[in-house]
Amino acid sequence: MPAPRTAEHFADLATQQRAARLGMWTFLASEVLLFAGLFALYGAYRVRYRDAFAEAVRHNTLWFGTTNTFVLLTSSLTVALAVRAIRADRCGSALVFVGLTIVLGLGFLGIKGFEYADHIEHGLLPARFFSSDVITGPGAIIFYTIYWIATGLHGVHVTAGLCVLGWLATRIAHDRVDATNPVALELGAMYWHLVDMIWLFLWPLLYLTR
Amino acid sequence: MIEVSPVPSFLAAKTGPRAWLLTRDHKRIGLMFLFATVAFLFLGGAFAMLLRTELVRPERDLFDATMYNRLFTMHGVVMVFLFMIPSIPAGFGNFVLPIMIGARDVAFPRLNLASFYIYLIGAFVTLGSLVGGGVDTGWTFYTPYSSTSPTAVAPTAIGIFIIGISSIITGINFITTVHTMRAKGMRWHDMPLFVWSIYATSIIQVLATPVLGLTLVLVGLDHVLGIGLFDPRVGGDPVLYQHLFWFYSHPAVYIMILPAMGVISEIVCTFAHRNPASYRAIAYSSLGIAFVGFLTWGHHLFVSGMSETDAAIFGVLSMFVAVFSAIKVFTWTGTLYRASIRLGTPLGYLFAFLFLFVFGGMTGVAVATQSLDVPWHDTYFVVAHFHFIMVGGTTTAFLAAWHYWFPKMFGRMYDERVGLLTAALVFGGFFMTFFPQFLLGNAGMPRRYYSYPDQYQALHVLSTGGSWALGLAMLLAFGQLVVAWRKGPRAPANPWHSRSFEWSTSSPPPEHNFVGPFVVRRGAYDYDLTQEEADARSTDR
Amino acid sequence: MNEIVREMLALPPQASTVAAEIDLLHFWVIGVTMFGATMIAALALWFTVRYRASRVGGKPSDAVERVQTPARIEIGLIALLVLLFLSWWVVGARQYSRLQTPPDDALEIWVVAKQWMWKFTDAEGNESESRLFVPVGQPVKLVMTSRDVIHSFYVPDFRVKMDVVPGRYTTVWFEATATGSYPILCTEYCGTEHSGMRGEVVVLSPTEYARWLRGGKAPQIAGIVYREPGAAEREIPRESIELVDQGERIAAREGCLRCHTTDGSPHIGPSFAGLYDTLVTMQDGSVVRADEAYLTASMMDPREHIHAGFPPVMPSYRGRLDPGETAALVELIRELAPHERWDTPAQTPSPKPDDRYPEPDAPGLPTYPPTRGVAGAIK
Amino acid sequence: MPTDHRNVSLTGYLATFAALVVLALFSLVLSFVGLGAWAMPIALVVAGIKALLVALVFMHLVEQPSANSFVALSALALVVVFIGLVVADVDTRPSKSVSGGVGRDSRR
Repeated sequence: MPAPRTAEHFADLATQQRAARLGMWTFLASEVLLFAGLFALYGAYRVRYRDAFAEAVRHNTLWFGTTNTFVLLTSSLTVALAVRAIRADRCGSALVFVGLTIVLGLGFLGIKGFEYADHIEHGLLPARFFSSDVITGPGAIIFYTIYWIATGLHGVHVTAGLCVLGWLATRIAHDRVDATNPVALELGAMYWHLVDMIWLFLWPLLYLTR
Repeated sequence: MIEVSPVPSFLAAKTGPRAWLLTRDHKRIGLMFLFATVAFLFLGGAFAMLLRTELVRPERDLFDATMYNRLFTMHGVVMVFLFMIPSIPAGFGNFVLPIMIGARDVAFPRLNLASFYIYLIGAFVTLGSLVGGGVDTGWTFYTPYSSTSPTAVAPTAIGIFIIGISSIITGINFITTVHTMRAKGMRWHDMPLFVWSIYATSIIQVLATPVLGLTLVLVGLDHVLGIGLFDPRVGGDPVLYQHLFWFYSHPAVYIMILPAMGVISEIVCTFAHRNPASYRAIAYSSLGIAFVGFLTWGHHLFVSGMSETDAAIFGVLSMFVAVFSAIKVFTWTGTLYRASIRLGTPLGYLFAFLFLFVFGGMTGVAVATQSLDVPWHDTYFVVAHFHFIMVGGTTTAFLAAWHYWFPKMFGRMYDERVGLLTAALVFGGFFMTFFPQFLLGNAGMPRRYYSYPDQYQALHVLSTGGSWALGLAMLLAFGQLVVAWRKGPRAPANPWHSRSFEWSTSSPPPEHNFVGPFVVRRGAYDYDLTQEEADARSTDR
Repeated sequence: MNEIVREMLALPPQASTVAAEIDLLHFWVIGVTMFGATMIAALALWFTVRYRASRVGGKPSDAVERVQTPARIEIGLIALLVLLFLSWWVVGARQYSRLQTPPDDALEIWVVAKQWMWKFTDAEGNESESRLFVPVGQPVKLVMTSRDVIHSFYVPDFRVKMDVVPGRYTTVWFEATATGSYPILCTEYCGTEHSGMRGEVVVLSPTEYARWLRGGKAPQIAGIVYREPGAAEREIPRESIELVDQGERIAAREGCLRCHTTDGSPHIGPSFAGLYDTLVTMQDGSVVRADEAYLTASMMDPREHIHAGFPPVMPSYRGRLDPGETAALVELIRELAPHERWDTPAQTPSPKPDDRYPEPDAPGLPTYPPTRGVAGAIK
Repeated sequence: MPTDHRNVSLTGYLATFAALVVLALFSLVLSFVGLGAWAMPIALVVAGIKALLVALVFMHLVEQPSANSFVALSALALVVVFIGLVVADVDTRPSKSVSGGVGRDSRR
């Protein structure tokens, strides 16, 4: 198990890991701002089309969203336990927890797929493709445009998170990531927690505020 | 006395294309960024000269409206995204910042090289849209025109999105470097002021660029798939696009000016040979600009149909951000008091910067005054204002930085007399180009006009003449540096007798900046120590 | 004094009630700006001369005593500046709110901005294009909307400006103080002929205005002559032929619109507008009438007859378009020929003022150049 | 040699997870109770608490140097400012500057 290489330009290993975590937090700040634009648009259009938005939220698939919330919360727990395991040098259980997180993530995407199919069937599509007969008017169209763009962007981030976790799983398997060098898994876990936190805000806005 | 450094310079250490293309040395990456941004400066400048030449007569001179619209759009895109934003932070910031804080390299060297290549890819994708006929929506891509324009909007949007990623990576790199890699003994108030301004710029780069990314994604989606969030036909509101766009683009103008302020702080302290009038004032006003700069974007929407109360809120916030710039100007001028000033080309550019930036900045506050913005908005007055800041401020500081750090980067000295002459020519050419545009703006000449009412022609001819002079002066300024690089005399480690830390290593510096671990027991502007004492307190042996 | 300074700053004459006030604030703010910039530069130059190294003496390597500007001077200067800027904001905000709230007795005129022209309709339904006739000395409120992209109504002499946003109404008001003709300029970039989208406000004395209202010939007023707005403007008649509608969608889907525009401006390929049934010169100099046969043939093997002056880059659509789709495309191009449209009635009447703030739905949502075939897609 | 910071105990993680699930259920129940104008602020506050829990415990923000918290806080502050000022603009516009809707019978 090779000792972690202190990059020659850092004073010591602790500084290098502190730098990695600060760099990751800065990157997560930029991801949060990426979604801030969509939240601002949601807020602005919610104020414009007050009741049309509430009507459109009532027609959204509440139970798909709710199950997805619990799926992501559980995956947050499992990835946190993975980090705890790697720090205690139990690489085997860490691998199991990371695997569990990946399965839950894929589950999230699966449920999302069914949800999208349901929306397509009801014609709740973005902008000019919107063709539902149940609810009409600009408020509904704008809501479902925001819904598709926000959940689509979030889905892209879930997929990216899964790729990172998959790569980390291989690194753990090959003993490249272990107790002496847990930072890589910590950063992957932080990214996954961010994806979960964004969904924690998307869920009330898109499903609960009826 | 020019002491020969025991370790070979970073240029001599490794040679050949691999040493440049696969380098992880922040100095080489900095130089590559500088060469790329200077190339794009001249490309954007060429577009500008074509535009000005077209405007000599009210009707058609060289080409028709569609060509003109594509040209002014590409002038905006190339200058803003390919030159202004990366030039000082990614160019001089990459080269000088690690040396200034006594580090051997930036926090994530591999990421730093990736940032350069992502920047190049973004540049080629953006310029690639020129092949497909370019884009004619203006660099602001306002919907609904950007969603219905038949030109290549989507490729340009993707290209700028990629350049934005490079900007975020540079920002993350510098924030982490300043926090974790300062030399032993260097507290935050011992760091040079240039490091503070690059740190503040990185905060803006990291927190503002993602919103531009989202805006460009929405423009791309709207143009390609017709899924528009700002499309009035489905109930969208185009003014909200402007909110999203200017939430990035106003902090972006502070990304452009803050590094220039950092360069000016360094030059004024070195050439005045004394400590800054108030170190904390300059350092904290950089952070002030970074954070308050995020609150003022609404003054771009005063006449776009926003609500009156919101306009009032943005009006008062815009006034406060101007105060931080004023603090810096007073402190620079105060630093010249009771100093021992030596003349030099960087000081020549500093005077040009002082006058033009103050004039440009104050007209900014004038344009932010709500009732004055109504007649001025989208006229040549605004064009003159932001060119006074971008060309008069940032490009002048960019040239000043080239001359100030030229001996440190290449180990050669340029000719002072020629340098001062080109500085005067750049100032003269600039003033003749853009001062008439203030008057054009007052007279009501709108922006982005291919043909204009006849009464504006005199001022346009004057401005075009000035633009040729400015173009020539720019060529002379960089030409003179190339000549000095080839044939200039060798430069000592500290030609300007500065106490700042980047001068306590050889010129050009060795590959890891210092021979041994760099230890500091003083501030960056301790001119109350003799040079020997200062060197004793900041050594790498 | 006011006139001299106004001339020096190249400001247009003050022809509206608010103009004089705004110019006063203008002189004050620009005066402080010029004074501040020159003072800072002068102070810096004087310090440089007074404290130049040769006069102060000493070698660069020896120590210089530390000089710290007392905090009270810094804070004093900053407080002065904050008060100065806030005073500008207070005056500016008050004038801005006056500009935003039209008086109640204002004469209401409806403005429709469209790619590259202005159309005015007043309460009695008198319509005029590009020339807005208003009485002097009476406040006039313009209620504006756009039919396509964002434009901006700007009259330099009145110091008023307001963007014209599609899908909603924005208002601007002014009260002219002198008769005459004042140019209207579009200041928000709106496409190819943005610089041609100009008009003029003709301010008439009350008697002249009354005569104009009665439909008398508009009196010729001395003043700046404006240029006719530019390119051919086209509109698809209301009850679009189903085939044309389909043709549009196919054109968008097949990527024809990447190279051929529908608004007359040449692009990579010739524009569809104004092409049908016209004589077209080929690269080899021969002249061909652009009828159905030519159009269909050039879709199937474009390299046969290349339109003079255009690059031979068009891909062949043989096998990708079935006859029905080709017919639809030809129908679209035929529909875009200019001769048919002039006689069709204005597609949607200008917004009639049925109540104070009619829903923009009433006049029909501002439509788009049909290149996007949007409404068709929305069932 | 495990890195310097002490480990959050297993019960710490499970307790946090339990709190998150309870809060999620709470906001679900709240959505069925018609809160009217207060629905949105309360929903956002509950979501904020959940996000704070995830950040402090799961992402170990508690034990990391203050620079990381400063970065997180400044991002959050900017999001709030951005949403606040944009919503303020749309909310305080004169009521009748309504944006046109497409309506069923949109004409071209």
